[in-house]
Amino acid sequence: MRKHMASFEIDCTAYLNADGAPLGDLPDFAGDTETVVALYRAMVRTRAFDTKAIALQRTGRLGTYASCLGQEAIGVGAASAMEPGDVLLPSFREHAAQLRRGVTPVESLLYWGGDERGSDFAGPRNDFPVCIPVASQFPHAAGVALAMSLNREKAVAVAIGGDGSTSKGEFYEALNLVGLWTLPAVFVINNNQWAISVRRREQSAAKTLAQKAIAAGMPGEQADGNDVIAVRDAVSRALARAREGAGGTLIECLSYRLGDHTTADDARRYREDEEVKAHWKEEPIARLRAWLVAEHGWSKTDEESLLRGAADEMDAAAEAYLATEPEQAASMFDHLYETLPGDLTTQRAEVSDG
Amino acid sequence: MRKHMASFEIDCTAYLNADGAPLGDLPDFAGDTETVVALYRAMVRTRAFDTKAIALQRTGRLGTYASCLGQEAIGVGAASAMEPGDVLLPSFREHAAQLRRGVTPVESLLYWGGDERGSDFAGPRNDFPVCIPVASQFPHAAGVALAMSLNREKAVAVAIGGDGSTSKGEFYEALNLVGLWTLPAVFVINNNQWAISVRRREQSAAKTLAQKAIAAGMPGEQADGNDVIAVRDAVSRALARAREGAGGTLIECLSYRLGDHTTADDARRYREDEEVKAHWKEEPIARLRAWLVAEHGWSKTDEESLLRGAADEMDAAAEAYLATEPEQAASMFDHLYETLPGDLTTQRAEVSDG
Amino acid sequence: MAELTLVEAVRAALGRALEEDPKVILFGEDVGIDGGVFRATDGLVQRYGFDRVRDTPLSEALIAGMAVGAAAHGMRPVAEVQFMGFIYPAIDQLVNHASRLRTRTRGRLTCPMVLRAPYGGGIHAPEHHSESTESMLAHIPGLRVVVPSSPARAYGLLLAAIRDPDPVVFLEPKRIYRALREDVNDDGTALPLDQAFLLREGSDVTLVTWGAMVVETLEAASALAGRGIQAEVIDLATLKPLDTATILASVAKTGRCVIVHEAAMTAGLGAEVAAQIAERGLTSLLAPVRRVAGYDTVMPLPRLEGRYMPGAGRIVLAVEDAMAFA
Amino acid sequence: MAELTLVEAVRAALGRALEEDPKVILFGEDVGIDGGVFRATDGLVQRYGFDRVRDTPLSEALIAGMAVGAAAHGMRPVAEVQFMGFIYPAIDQLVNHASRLRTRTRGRLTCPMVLRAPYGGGIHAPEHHSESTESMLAHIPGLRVVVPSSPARAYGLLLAAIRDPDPVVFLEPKRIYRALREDVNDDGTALPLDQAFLLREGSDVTLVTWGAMVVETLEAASALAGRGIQAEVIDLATLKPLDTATILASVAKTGRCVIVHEAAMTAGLGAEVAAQIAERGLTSLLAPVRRVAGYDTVMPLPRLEGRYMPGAGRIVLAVEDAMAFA
Ligand SMILES: Cc1ncc(C[n+]2csc(CCOP(=O)(O)OP(=O)(O)O)c2C)c(N)n1
Ligand SMILES: Cc1ncc(C[n+]2csc(CCOP(=O)(O)OP(=O)(O)O)c2C)c(N)n1
Ligand SMILES: [Mg+2]
Ligand SMILES: [Mg+2]
Repeated sequence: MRKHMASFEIDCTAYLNADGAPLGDLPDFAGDTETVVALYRAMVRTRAFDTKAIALQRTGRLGTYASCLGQEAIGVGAASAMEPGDVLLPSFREHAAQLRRGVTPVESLLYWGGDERGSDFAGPRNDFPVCIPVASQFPHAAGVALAMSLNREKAVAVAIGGDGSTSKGEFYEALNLVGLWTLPAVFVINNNQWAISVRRREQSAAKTLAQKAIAAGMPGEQADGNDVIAVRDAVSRALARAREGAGGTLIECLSYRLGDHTTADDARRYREDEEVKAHWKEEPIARLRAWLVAEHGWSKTDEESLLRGAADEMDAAAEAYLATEPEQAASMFDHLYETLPGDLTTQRAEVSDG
Repeated sequence: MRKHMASFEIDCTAYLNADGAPLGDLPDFAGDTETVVALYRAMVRTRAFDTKAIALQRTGRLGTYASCLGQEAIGVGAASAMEPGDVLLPSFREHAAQLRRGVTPVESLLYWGGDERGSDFAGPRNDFPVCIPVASQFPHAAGVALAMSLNREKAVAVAIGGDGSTSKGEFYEALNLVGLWTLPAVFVINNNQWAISVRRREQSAAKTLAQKAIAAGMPGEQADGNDVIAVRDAVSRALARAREGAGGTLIECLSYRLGDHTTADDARRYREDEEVKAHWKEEPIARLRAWLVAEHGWSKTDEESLLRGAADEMDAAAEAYLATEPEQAASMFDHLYETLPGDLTTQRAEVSDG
Repeated sequence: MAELTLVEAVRAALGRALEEDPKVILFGEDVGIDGGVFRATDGLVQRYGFDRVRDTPLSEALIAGMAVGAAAHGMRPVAEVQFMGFIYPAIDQLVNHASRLRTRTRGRLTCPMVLRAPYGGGIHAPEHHSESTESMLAHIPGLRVVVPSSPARAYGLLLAAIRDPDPVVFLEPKRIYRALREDVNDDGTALPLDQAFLLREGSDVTLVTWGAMVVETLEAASALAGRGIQAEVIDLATLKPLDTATILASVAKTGRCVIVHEAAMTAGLGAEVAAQIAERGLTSLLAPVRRVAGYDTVMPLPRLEGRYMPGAGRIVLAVEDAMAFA
Repeated sequence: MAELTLVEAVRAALGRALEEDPKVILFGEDVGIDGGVFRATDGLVQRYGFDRVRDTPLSEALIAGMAVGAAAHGMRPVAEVQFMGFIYPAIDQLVNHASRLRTRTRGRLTCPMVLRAPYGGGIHAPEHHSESTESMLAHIPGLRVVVPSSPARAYGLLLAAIRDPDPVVFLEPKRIYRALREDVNDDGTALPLDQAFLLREGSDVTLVTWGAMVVETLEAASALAGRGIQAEVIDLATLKPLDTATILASVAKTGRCVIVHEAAMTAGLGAEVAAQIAERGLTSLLAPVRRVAGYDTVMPLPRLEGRYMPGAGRIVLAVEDAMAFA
């Protein structure tokens, strides 16, 4: 005899189609020009940063860099839904979210330029630095959320990882805990369809990545990751639930990695230009612009001044970054422990001399 | 706009209620007296082994031992559905499955008595030894299944773990791969409701553990783990699917740990005797016996001779185990590498002398 | 003042830390109602509640990673891994995060966490329950690795570890959890980290050890005294960073050194001690340095475990060897 | 005979192994169509198909554990971890399973697997991409740890590792993946494991090293020759088990030893080499053993990386120190 025990559903939130036309009713905030223009500005600013970073790398003035081209809506949508007291735990690709949270372009360039001071950002002091070991930020988010809940902070830990990160054990372990302890943590997946050369469908047979939340007994949903309104809406709802004490959410944002994996990668080795070209039709900035033009009176002048402003900002940031002197070599010992233990002072002296 | 993307269902297989009364139609094999009596014999034999092992431990003649009291139907049901060419990857509690596969009681006692030769069993030569680090057998099962499929073996890797093991990253990572590569692997979860002192409901907010398969995009189902007919049926179906090349299955078997976690544990520290007593009413052996008496003419004489036979077998096994001389101390070097590297021969000589 | 066993001292320190600092939280497998499989946390959930003493799911990588997150966000997590044999999934978080969060952020975020784990062999435990792989952790810059060897040192060092602003792996020698009692004053006094303890003075040979092997080493020292050999016994206590000054000073005095540890010899921490002497104490050496250590083989199951563990006899032989050297 | 770089030699060995033994399979992240992020597997999926050259999901613990399972069931898996910085989740499977499956089953099941990973610094890579933690693995009984230092040695040692009946961690010094070319005869000839290579003979001082540091060490040896100091250079190649005989024989001849490695000094493998000398070669020593190694701090990001990496200059200084000792 087979008894039915449980059923589960997975939904996807989407508001604008690829042409920027509404698919139905929009959330309230979409009526507020200032809010939506701010979202647009943040995406454009991110892209300007990205362009500058790649240019710097190509000319040997920045280290390996992971572009977020085409995925700006995810970071911007998520970060714009967050409060300053929330904590962001980003993967290496979430410049959009970091910039929106207040990390400056100079700080970010410093980091990608190989200077630890880039992670000592002045802005969101409790945010985590970029996380390189895939999925290792999810347990941190669980820990931050635990601290928040013990401190009755009414704040939320928001971790962002890639589609590939959902294959790592730590992702599941952390998700399971968030579900179990109803912790205020939101896990956002930037499903850009690729983990370096491995396609999303070669990563898991799961039809959606959102359904991985079912394993943890917690809510999981998809959002159109090329639609910043959808991302912001889904993340806002999840944050509100978490702030109420109702626990975490997994949000899979569907997007596409329009660029190489990093500047060290050559994506033409493993995917056709045709495929990339097709996805350019879905990218988040043009889509929102079309809608802003149609619904919020966004003008050509607005656009031009925004683009110019963003480019100027990034030029200035690049200059400031390039003008930053490297730290003293001895600095490699200065934050190892709060107080440097005896024997290491000898090594520190050696590196200073060397 | 919220679009519906996917739905999932979880079922539970059960045939006999706690009193041994059928809940509906039974699978075909249940009509065959020889088959079902063999299942019963295997469960009783396991319990006799368990009793003997605990007695040996209590009198200082065996190491720490993990009893499978009350969970005999899971190992017996799973192993009886397997072919000799399949590979079992058991956790430390699955004596029922190991004995049914042909590991001898002497070999098992040797292992639990602290002698590596116990894992060099004569029977199922490709089966894995007992796995102590929780969940670490699941990746092995994926690897064995990969080898089987590359070799076109038409065989299946069957890993058994506990409810606690479903919280470990490796469980999910392996499950995800089995789903992705449609590998011939079946993961059986002995959900005995406890991971030492941690209750099933403190392990995960997931309503069922079977639903963790949804994260891997593969079938997951529950079976009544106190009903050997249900376990065998569910595992048989999964094995048939896997052998056809249709991939793996996660099967959560619902049971209860009637004993302490191990002989080193005292479960009264964390659970009430009342709770345990209530679960004795559901245990698998009395249930099958009631049904065998009602449907297959199982008699008191049959029962007595079975019990006597099993007890005699375990007495003899214990004697043989106790009579086994320990290995030479130098044996600790003899299987470290195929050929002992130079420097270690000195250490080997030292331990021989010592 | 109370006579406590080592595990009781651990419990006293945990209770004291919970009492004195509301930021201290405990979590791990079975640390709640069960009080830990060795009872190190017995009674604490009853006293401090489920918020502060929590059973986690069975997930070691998570336990370590969650500790990093909670520590960075202002807590003082004291996490438990049930046995060192199950610490490996947590190593990624120790190497890639805990040990370097301060460095990575130039001090903006820090990681004042403690990861406790019972370790070591000799108690006839099942497979994977007896290893000593502390040297793997002692290699990691930015970590502290601390091992107590007596109830009083367990109490004082654990308090110090919890109060330390940086991550500490605290390895508890389970073989001596209940082996002896010692007066422990539960007054909140910590012992210094990063310093070795001189357990016995002597002029003929320096014995360097830590953890449970302190017992056999002191036993050997007594036996040697009976034969007129005065052994100085150093308990390293903090394995990372290493207190090389104490070691070198002693070897400068005695001219001989025997290092004793349970862990496999090759690339064990004894190698670092020997290397320090070979580099910085060579001229005082009157005899080759000797290591008495676990063999470079897999720790055998209980039946042969006794033949694996270094005992006082092997220490005495090594010292006699060193004394006989000319 | 072809002039190959080290990474090309790795690829040639992998191709040869796939060709000669149908049981050999390759898997890891991006090893398929992308050919590995360093192109070590470039072209292999095209030649040997998806069955034998597989991209895995992003799961290092699984990669290692699956290799154990496949190896035990008769295959010869050669798994890749993309960078050593991501090997830590795989360590549990290495310590608790791969290294001891043979011992645990008294030879019934074995584990002929290879786990490859690029390692080491000096290429201005992002965080976590530059570390050298080989000594953590060299501590584990039952494992082999092998590091090539030239194209020919990469070819011969990797073939040997794949054919070896026991588990091998094969660490590839990525800094010299393309640094130099060497004639490599792709004729399937393996080089011996468990043996160090004498790269340069000399009578004044023994330089012990491995991996990419062989370059700086040879450079230092040349510079020293110019000053009349004849350095003998030993490439350990197999770090576990260690070929102590070759080291001790050389030190017996030269009386001086400088050990060079990139990894952090404390509890690095250099400590084991120094310890072996302090134990078994003491009487031949004319000067203290010296280690030129990475500092005991977190490997800095690219801007300061150059100040972290030991260079030929530091080696020369250490040797001059050793020569000056009296
Ligand atoms: C644990 C770990 N393994 C491997 C890598 C190397 N690596 C860097 S990014 C990446 C792919 C990540 O894919 P995904 O999670 O989808 O993120 P994306 O790069 O697409 O943003 C890999 C394999 C890593 N950083 N961490
Ligand atoms: C990775 C790991 N962590 C911790 C332990 C210690 N331990 C042994 S059994 C156990 C609980 C296992 O629970 P479950 O998976 O439900 O299996 P059961 O014991 O109930 O059969 C724990 C925590 C272990 N063996 N392995
Ligand atoms: Mg991706
Ligand atoms: Mg259980």
